[in-house]
Amino acid sequence: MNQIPFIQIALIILFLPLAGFFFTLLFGKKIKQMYLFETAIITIALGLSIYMAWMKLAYFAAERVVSEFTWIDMGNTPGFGKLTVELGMMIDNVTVLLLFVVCLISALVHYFSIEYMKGDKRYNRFFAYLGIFTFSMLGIVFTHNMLMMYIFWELVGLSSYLLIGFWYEKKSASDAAKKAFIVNRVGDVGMLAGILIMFITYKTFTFDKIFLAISQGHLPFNSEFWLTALGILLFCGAIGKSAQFPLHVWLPDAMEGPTPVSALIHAATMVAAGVYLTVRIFPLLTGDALLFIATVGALSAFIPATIALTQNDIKKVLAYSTISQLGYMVMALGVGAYAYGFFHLVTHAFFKAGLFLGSGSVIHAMHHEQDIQKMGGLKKKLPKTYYTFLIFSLAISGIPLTSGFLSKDGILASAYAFGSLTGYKIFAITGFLVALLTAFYMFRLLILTFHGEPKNKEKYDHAHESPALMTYPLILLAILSIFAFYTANPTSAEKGWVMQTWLKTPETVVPQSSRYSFMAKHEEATVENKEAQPQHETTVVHSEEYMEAMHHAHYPAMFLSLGVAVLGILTAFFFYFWKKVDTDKLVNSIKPLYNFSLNKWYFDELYDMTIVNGTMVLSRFLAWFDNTIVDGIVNGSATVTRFISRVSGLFDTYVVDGIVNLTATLSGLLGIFVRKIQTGKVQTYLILVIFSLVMLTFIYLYKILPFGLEFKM
Amino acid sequence: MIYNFLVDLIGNEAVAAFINSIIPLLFIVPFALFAVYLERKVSAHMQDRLGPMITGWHGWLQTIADILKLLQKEDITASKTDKPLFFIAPILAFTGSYMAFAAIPFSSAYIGANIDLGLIFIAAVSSLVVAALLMAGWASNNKYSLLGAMRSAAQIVSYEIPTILVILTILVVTGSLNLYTLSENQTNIFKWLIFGGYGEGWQKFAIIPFMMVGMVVMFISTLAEVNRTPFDIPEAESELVAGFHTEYSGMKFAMFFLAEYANMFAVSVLVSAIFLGGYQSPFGYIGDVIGVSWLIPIEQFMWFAVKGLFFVFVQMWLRWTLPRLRVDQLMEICWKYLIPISIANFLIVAFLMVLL
Amino acid sequence: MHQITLLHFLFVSSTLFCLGLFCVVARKNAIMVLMGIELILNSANINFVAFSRFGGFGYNGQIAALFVIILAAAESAIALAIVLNIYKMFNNVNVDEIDNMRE
Amino acid sequence: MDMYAVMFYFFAVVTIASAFAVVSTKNIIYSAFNLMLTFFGVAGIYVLLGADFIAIVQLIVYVGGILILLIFGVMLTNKITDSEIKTGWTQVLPAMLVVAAFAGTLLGMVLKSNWRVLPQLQQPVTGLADIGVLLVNEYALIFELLGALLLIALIGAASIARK
Repeated sequence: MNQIPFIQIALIILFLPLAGFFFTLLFGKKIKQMYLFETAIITIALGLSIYMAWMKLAYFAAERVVSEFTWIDMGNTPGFGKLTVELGMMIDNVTVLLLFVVCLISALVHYFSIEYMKGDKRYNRFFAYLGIFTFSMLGIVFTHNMLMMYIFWELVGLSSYLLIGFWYEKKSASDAAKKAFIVNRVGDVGMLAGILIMFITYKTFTFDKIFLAISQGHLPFNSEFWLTALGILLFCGAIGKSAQFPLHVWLPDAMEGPTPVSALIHAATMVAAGVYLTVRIFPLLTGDALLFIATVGALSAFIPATIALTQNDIKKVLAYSTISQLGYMVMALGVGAYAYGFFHLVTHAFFKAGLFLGSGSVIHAMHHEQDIQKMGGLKKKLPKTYYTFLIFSLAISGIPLTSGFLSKDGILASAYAFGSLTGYKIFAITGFLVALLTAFYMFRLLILTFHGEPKNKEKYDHAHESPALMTYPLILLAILSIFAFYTANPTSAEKGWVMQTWLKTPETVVPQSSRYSFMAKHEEATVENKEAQPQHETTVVHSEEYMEAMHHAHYPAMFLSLGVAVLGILTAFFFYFWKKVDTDKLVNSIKPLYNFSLNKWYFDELYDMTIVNGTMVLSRFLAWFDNTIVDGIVNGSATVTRFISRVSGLFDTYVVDGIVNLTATLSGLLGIFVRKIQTGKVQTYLILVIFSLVMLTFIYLYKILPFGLEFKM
Repeated sequence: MIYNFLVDLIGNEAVAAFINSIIPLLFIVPFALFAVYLERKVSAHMQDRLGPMITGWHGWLQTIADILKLLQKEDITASKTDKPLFFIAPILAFTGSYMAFAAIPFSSAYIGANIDLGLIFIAAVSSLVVAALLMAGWASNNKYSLLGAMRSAAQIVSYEIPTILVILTILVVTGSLNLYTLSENQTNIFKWLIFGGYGEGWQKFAIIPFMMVGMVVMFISTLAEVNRTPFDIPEAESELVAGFHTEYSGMKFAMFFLAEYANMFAVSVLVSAIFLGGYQSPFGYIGDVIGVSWLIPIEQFMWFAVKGLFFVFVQMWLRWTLPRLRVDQLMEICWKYLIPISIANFLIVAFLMVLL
Repeated sequence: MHQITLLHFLFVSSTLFCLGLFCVVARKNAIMVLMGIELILNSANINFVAFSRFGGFGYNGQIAALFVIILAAAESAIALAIVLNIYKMFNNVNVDEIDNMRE
Repeated sequence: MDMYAVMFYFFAVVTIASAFAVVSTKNIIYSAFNLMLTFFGVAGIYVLLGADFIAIVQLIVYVGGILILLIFGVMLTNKITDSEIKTGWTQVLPAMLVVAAFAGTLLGMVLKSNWRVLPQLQQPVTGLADIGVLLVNEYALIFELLGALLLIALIGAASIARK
């Protein structure tokens, strides 16, 4: 394990983008070509990450590398105990997979942006921001403790704020940036509370130590309820960052940022942070917490999918589909399908980044037109974009031979199995429903954009295929969306190398009573063993019955998901390609439902009404309270005070002032003498200083003091 | 050592030391006479003329005649000068120049005072000259003299920095500041410091280019310290009449004159003693070959004089070749070129000494 | 009387110190004040070196003296710059006439 | 009286006499040149104390640097030609009294103190290498700080004088 310096390489990868950020920001104004420097740096990081991922996955797949040091050592702190804060890095399979994804997509986005952002007045600064974003994301990826996770978490928030509001002259962009920032804060409050509970309970931030403590039965406030609460609170951060159900409203608005940013942040990496966090804390989640997570995931998968049906902005559709897919991942984690959840994160990152970059290519070709109703027929003009877009759409719909099929099918099968084991069938039903909707709206988007007659003749005539720097990333991502990268069997990922060797569900550490029933039960011996080797990744975590259920679920789930995907695609063709049904008429017949979806379930309005208005009402009430009651008390006391002060004023004038004036007169008389010494000449003062020095020396030497004082040493 | 010989001869250390300290003077005075003659001849030949030809064969008696004239001249002191300082200044100037000879080995048999800190001793006593020049300039009560003196002081103080930096470089290489040790060790041409010194191994070869840079820097800055062209702004005739010695005449002027030539020779032999082996012969000694050991110190003295005179000649050569610099250019050369170069040189040499 | 002891050096340095002090306190010209300070520093240095030699402190006293010399150089550079500024402002450098701080 | 004592008395007399001249002359330029003599005397005393290096540094820094600076200062702050640079005293009487008291105290302390003196003094040697080793080991921090201080003083002096 030691022959390859993983940690050193990791540190280099981590700090390269930061260096890129600083240099690009510093010299960006003077040197116009600074963006090439930043791009080169990302390319180097990508190369190193590929090397590291290959070494780790191919040769050391079963091991973990951890490096840590004590950052703050306060020793024994009263009322707390030993207070030390460790920082460190951890490299395991999950880390290197996500590392590879982040670096690759970041690099591709850099290349893409070179063309896409050309001519922008803050061209270099854009690249600098991409650099700091990559840095903070990599920090999240490498961390082995909750503190660093939180630091980089906020850094990610900051850089996404900078990037979403990159065109801050546009009011909508700066508003969207603020919205994203504030909504994220809401989630982070929960996360911070979770971290604090964690720290006061376990006196450490490090995951491994916490897991070890929990497995030994050390619970927060000695109650399983608080363990569940801890999991849910930590998950709140993920809700914010991954745009899960109640806090998903920021992500569609964040589409105001430049399209490459949407691809990087809002498809592949930043939103992945939430899922990644859930993956990291997975062992400490209790059954109830997992159920909560699954519910949130299912809601976030379903609601945006229905909204996406009616949206007309190409990027908004993709944004809602992102939320929906993230809901899938979270739901997968919630139903205990750890590996499939993370696997979907990886595959989704590739095809969703591809979709966003493809939409960027379309927008670029159409001169910043984003309304799909005004497009059409672009297939001829943008062949490369079209075919890659088609592959991505097939992948996201879950058609066999694509990566999306593998992961999605896995998730659906897990949900199915979960339903059959526990009775919560609602997750499986939601999953299939969302798969149907996904296939429908993705092909609606594809058909409206690329097929049919051009709606806007003028823009259509000017459209042209994007330059190579923009299309090659698309082609690369399309290749990565093929099943062959993940498994040799196109129907199931179960036996592929990703699932078989790379992704192992970690053993849950929570007490028996609060686990899912199908999570494997361990004897005490295993716990002892774990204590001896806390860094060892365990292999078997699911019970036999779960394995069996998964096996039974495999074929039904596969055919069902294929069926709903094909159904969705056919419906889309039926509606928009062959135009068998007049969509306008259909819309009119279900007007309320349509409006409900078009207006995004009125979430923004709801939040406006409840939270924003509530805040306003509360503040108005507080203002009233302030004006009448607090001020009343103050005024009343003022009146009383005025009376007292009049009395004391009389006392002051005659008694106190008399004494003061006497003192002043005496001081004045004294001052007449002392003033003689204050000549303003340095030398006079110096003479006095020497004189005092001589006096002091005499006192010291002969031990004599005036006024009968005694000399003590 | 002549000193030991004198102690044996006289039997009194104090008297021996006094005589010992007089010896360089016996060399400097004739040298000054010869140098004046040389300067005239060199300048004349560089300007394609003959120079003094009448007094003696090819005018060789000209300088002696000049000296006689200087001695006979009335010693004018202007009425508003500051008499005591006016009188002390030339003596101080000559003292400063002459003190430098104390640490310079003339041959293996003679060195005024074999002090360990010889090199920085020379740097230290040359600051005396600055005080003397300021004194002369101020005491003359003449605007031109004072300006010349102040310029000169600024110049000498500035150019002392690169000199000391080069001296530090030498200290790093040889580990000694004793000029006698330094000369004694550079026994043949390959052990001269400019060819890497008397060390061993790769170090010796690696430092050769830096030693050459050091020598050039040192020569230039010492040239500036003795106010020779192209650095003779303090006495620029076209601007300041004759600088600090405008008001001087007769014997006092001769004193300044002597000090200047002594200084010229001192810096020349300093450079040669550091970098070119001092009194050592580049090849070997006839005394060794024929087995006459008392011949060796005399031969060494010859080499010493030859090397010194060579540098004096180079100084004259430069004087009649290069134009005078402006004040700002002068300071620029020192602060923007010589000091950075010598610092870099020092650091590189130090690194080489540590690394190789 | 034939042996020069520590006290001899201390007398020299004390005398120098007192002369310097008088110069600082009683001379009008600011530059004279600076000269007085240099005298004081020199006397302190003599003490350092003398104690180092007679008290057997090795080279530590000499190093202290070295530091004092360096400090003196920095101090006089700054002080002279200030004196030049004072000259520009008041057109003289007599410390007894510069008493703007009086008010 | 051996040679050492003679040298000591010579340097002591030079030092004190010239220092007295510094304090008592009216002409600042004379004071400055007398100060040079004082510095030489002190350097001689250093040599007698076996501190050759300090003596030479004294010459380089004081005579070559500080003194020149002082003379420049005099020349730049007075009208120099055709007028005598004279300066007087102020508050001589109190100053004399105080300094006399101080001198008395100092004398008392010097005589009263029980100085620790080594019975056998080592032979004075140059020890430049030892000083260097001490400077970069035990006194490394002070050494570096002084370097920084000199740089700051250089910049500060330049910027103050320039205004």
